[in-house]
Amino acid sequence: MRLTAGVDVGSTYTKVVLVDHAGEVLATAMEPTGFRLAEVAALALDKALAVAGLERKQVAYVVATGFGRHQVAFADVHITDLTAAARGATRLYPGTRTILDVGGQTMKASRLGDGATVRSFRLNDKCAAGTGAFLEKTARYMGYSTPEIGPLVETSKDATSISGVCAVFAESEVINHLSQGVAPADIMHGAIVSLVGRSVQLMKRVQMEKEFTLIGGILRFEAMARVVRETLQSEVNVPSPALVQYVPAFGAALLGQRRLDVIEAGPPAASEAAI
Amino acid sequence: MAYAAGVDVGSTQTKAVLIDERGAIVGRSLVMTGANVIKAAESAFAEALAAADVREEEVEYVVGTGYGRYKVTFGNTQVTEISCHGRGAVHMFPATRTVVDMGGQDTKAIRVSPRGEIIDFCMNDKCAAGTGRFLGAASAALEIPLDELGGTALRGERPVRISTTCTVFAESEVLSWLGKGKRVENILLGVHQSIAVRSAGLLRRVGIEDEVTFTGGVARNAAMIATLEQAVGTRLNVSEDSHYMGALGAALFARDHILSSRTPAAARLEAS
Amino acid sequence: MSGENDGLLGRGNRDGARLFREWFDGLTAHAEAGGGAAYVFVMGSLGELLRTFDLPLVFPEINSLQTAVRHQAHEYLNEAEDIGYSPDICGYVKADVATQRRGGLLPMGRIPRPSIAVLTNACNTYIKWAEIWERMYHMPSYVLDIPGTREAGGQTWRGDGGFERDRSYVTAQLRELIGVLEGVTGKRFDIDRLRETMSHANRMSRSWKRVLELNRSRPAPFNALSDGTIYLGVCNGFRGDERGARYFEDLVEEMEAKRDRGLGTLTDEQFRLVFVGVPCYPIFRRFNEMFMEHGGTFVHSTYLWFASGGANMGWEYDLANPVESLAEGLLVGVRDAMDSMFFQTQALARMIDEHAVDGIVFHPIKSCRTVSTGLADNRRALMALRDIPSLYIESDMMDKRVVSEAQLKNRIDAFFEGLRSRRLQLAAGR
Amino acid sequence: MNRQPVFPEWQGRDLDGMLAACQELLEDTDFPTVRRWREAGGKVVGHFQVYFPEEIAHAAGLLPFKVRGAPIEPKHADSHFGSYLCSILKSSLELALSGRVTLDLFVSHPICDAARNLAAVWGRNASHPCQILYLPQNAASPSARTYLRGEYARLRDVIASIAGREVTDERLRASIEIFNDNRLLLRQLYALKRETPWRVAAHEAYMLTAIAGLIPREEHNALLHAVLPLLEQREGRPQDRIRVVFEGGFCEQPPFDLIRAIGRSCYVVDDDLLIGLRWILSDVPLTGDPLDRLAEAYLEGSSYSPVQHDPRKPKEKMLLERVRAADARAVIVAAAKMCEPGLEEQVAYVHALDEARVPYFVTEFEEGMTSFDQLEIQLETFIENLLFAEEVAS
Repeated sequence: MRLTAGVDVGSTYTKVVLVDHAGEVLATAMEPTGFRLAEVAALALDKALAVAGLERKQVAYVVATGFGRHQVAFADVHITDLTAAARGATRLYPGTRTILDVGGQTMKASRLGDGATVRSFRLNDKCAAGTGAFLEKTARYMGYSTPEIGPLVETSKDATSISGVCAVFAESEVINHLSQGVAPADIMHGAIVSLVGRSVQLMKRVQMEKEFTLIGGILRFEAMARVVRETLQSEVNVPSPALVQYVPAFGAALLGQRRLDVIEAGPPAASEAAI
Repeated sequence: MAYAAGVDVGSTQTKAVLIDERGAIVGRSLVMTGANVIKAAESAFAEALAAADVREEEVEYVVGTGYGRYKVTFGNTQVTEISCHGRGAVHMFPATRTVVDMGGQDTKAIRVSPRGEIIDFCMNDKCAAGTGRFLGAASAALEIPLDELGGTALRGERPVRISTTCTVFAESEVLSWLGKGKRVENILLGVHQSIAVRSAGLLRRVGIEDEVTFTGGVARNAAMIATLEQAVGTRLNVSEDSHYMGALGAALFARDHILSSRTPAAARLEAS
Repeated sequence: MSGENDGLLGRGNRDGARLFREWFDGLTAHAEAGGGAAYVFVMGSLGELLRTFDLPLVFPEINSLQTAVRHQAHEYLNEAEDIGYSPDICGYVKADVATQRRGGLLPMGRIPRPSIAVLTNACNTYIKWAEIWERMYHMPSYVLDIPGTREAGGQTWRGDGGFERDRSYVTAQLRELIGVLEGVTGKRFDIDRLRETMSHANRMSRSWKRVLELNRSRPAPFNALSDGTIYLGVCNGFRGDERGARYFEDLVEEMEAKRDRGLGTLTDEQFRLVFVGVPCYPIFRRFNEMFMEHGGTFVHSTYLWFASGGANMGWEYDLANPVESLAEGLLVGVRDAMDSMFFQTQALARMIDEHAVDGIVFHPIKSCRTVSTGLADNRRALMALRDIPSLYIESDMMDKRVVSEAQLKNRIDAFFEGLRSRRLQLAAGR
Repeated sequence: MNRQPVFPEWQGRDLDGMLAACQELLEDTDFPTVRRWREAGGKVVGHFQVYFPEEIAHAAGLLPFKVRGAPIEPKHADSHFGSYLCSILKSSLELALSGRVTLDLFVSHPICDAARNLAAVWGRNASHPCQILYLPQNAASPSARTYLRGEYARLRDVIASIAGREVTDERLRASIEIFNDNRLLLRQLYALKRETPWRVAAHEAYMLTAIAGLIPREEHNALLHAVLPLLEQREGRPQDRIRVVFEGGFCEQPPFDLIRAIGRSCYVVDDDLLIGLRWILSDVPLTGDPLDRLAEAYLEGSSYSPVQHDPRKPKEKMLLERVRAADARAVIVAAAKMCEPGLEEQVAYVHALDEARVPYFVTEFEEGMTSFDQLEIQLETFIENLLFAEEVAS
């Protein structure tokens, strides 16, 4: 069995996916990133290996991605999570043309060309109002934990408008709504609508095309995908909750397999320098 | 003896201050605002009454201020926190001409007349970047209690340069600096400086005129005082009650009303 | 509004609304018939000249602000941002881009495509804007280059060497433009018609200047922010048109009547304010209410001055030699609007004195750097010159995403709290 | 003039030493060369981006200093401006207010709506005269040249009175000759960068160019005369890197480290960085009326930028021509944050590049930015996928 690992050192969580020669997922693991990037990557890898009952020496190739990709000392190569996500998403949904990745601290939209290549992409500015942090803040402010967001929104009748200019300013809006007796569910729903509004803007900036695939931690919340569907008036692909956060790591592992093919095929490709 | 009260409903904390006719503070209280703003205002007021051992009927006039000022349902009127901080600061430090108030989600620079009237003011507009909230994020990231941040920062010598403006993301930048092996005290010093520089910018907009009084919850942070003094290049007045300044100002406006309603001459002025 | 009404009161607003409707009905009809128009701007529209070629005038600035007043701006802005225009650039441009993509469709009707764009260098965004149309329609655009004042206090006038050099540059360009217009319209230039439109413009400028002066009376007959914006629309849309001239003569009559009867825009005028900048159109009515609630009324604004392309100066053309005089009028008027940043501080100080002003409201906006960039510094200078309370609030003229009513209200309330306690102090003679 | 050089540090050093000296000077936000010039009794004309007829200042014996901001905290300047403003406007005023540079005259041209306010804002806060030079925005008009010639004459007299020295046609011609040399040398530097990009890194070429705005042109010419041959003989072999054009550096400057970061992963074979220094494309004739020749060169023989309107030079077509001439594979379409002309032009650029099927990516920068994570992700993704696209194709 030829084993490769994809290590995605994200700003909030570090995720690892192990795949075999056939590109089948053998195991996944996640750790809070914290600030010891190198250590957490190793930790997450071992965790995944433990799940699969394997050992380090069995890993033939490691591809690092995510914002901490350069810190992963044991990686054979590193690529960006946009490139990796394109690989992972097209493997899951071959028709994918546009990817929206909403994480805790980032929002990325990319449009793909043939062969899962990223044609055009946009990152949001470093502003929490355009990321999952916006939802988590709003939830925490009303006394709900992140996992409770999903169930909460499901009970919402309709969305209250939240301006979403600044995640911190949103708090005083929330106060006002709450004190006017608005249900927390509707406020949460409103926060999601405002976040989706930003997402769709970003997707438009890359001239989005169908099919749409949504990934990232925030997509664990059904409501997020539902609101995107409503806004885009279109179906969207959302990987299973088990995988939705692992798509870049998965893509990285797949690229590892591809690299091994190339290497085993003999003379290195001209592009070795970069990948 | 009649009493005047001020209730300052902020985005995170709600404070109430009770003063007597001479303007002396007889009771104060601080509660978390939380979800139910009206209730927060009521309990803050009740706690202040209890602390002063004063009955509600003895309070002749109540002024609400802060973001939730219109939620002070038992209040007689509302005054913005801008006017209240100016008024409170001048009451505490009569020579005050400039006030910098650092609160949960905004920082205010206020220029006041010798009698505490607002001459000019400005606040951070677009987002909460560079406000006190920045410290909250840093404390969460480093798992250091808020009230220990200042002390730690003061031990720093080589401050890191904080590039993030978004308060929420300060957390991850702080972490990334740790990852790059920077020392906690230098990171925290950098955080304090970045806030100080932004606040000094606001102050320059209204024009810095001595004396400068620093109000708001953050004013209890020694490193914030030090970095801000450095950034504006002048000494800052800081009161033990800095975080009650808004409520105190409100109480003083309430007291004005009580007194003016007694002297007919002033009453005519009020009407004019 | 109180007092007996003989149809005179509020006539300016009624007629203004009517003229505006007529104007847009005309544009819509012309567009449906497939006709083209001249796209022009408020700082140097050249309406006097363009009318002589029977070109309908389209003011994209006015169209865009209308989408905001009618609470539809965000749809237009989004449409433009979707195709790559940054959230940080002028909202007027973006709303127009969306309008063009919608085949000229606006809440008020449909506008014709441009046969030509005529603009000045008074605003660089005009130039980038016209470049967008050039790419869309491959039609000619003419940038009439008007040199502004070179240095604070360095304004030149007829007879000065510098002024004459600039005037001959503008005159030469006007002659070129006339040639271009003959080419575009296939019409010969008729200097007598120009004399006629210029005489209309003269009557308008004369009256507009008078209207502005009449607001010195207390209470102020009109609100510079709400009513004033209606007057501005006519001032631009009907410059060089007989109806425009008559409108402003009627307006003088109305304002004189209100002055004589002591009728103000507010029944209880507490504070007289000056507005500096461009209005907050996304919440136009509410914005003004937040001041009126405190008895505050805007007796003047810099907007009424620079957005009228210099008509406020009351400068009158010499009909004996129209082209030269038109050039001089442009140079004087556009320059006055364009480089007002050089003397705005002194101009505001004058307004304060002449209009007995209690407070100044500075409203810099995201969309317009031309007007907003210097306001903070200008305010510092004014504070050093006059002891007068001022309010500095930032928002936008188009983009409601950066307009926070709660924030604005908080600041406005604090501003009036300051004004009131200041008045109490003065009354108490302290 | 036989005065002491204000920038002697590079002399007598090897190539790396020279480049190190240049970088030190470029990154020094106290502008030591300007200070030395003044200490030697010289006067300084600060001219704001983009183009300025430096020859006129030079002919009067003044130092033309290119005011192009700096990566500094706008401590004093910030309160003189509103939000929604690019960084270079604030940091440039900061240079004056903080005393980092002292000028005898400040000249700006209304390149954008924000910049048209500079003369007024500076004027209210500086003791020296602050002027506007209205370069024609109707460049195609036959009357523009006469007008501009007149403007140059006015400027000449203003400068002459500050210099206390007459600016004769002979002196102007002598200055034009020096600037012609300088423009030739810069063209050679860019040719080197285009033909053998492995011999001169993007950030090296940038600093060698940028220094022109900080020192007398005679000194800059001497520097380039010394450096260019050494660069041409430099060892090194071509690497498998993508040839890109960087567009968007005409006014506010990207951080030096950002240019370096780009250079690490691609060859920047052409750009519009500090285009004002390279605005005039060929020698200005030494015959005839020198001011008229300068005006002619500005209007008829010049490069392009988003802030000059000239129907004969549609920017997107000019960009495509730049890409073709430099044989570039891709374009980095950058703009400074809040830079209206730059952001507006991006739309037209992107449209034209899409049609011409030239790969590109769009980004924004700020002179003071310290973290390049965002940019590196974009850059790496861009390159990774260009290479994948190759594979897919093959």
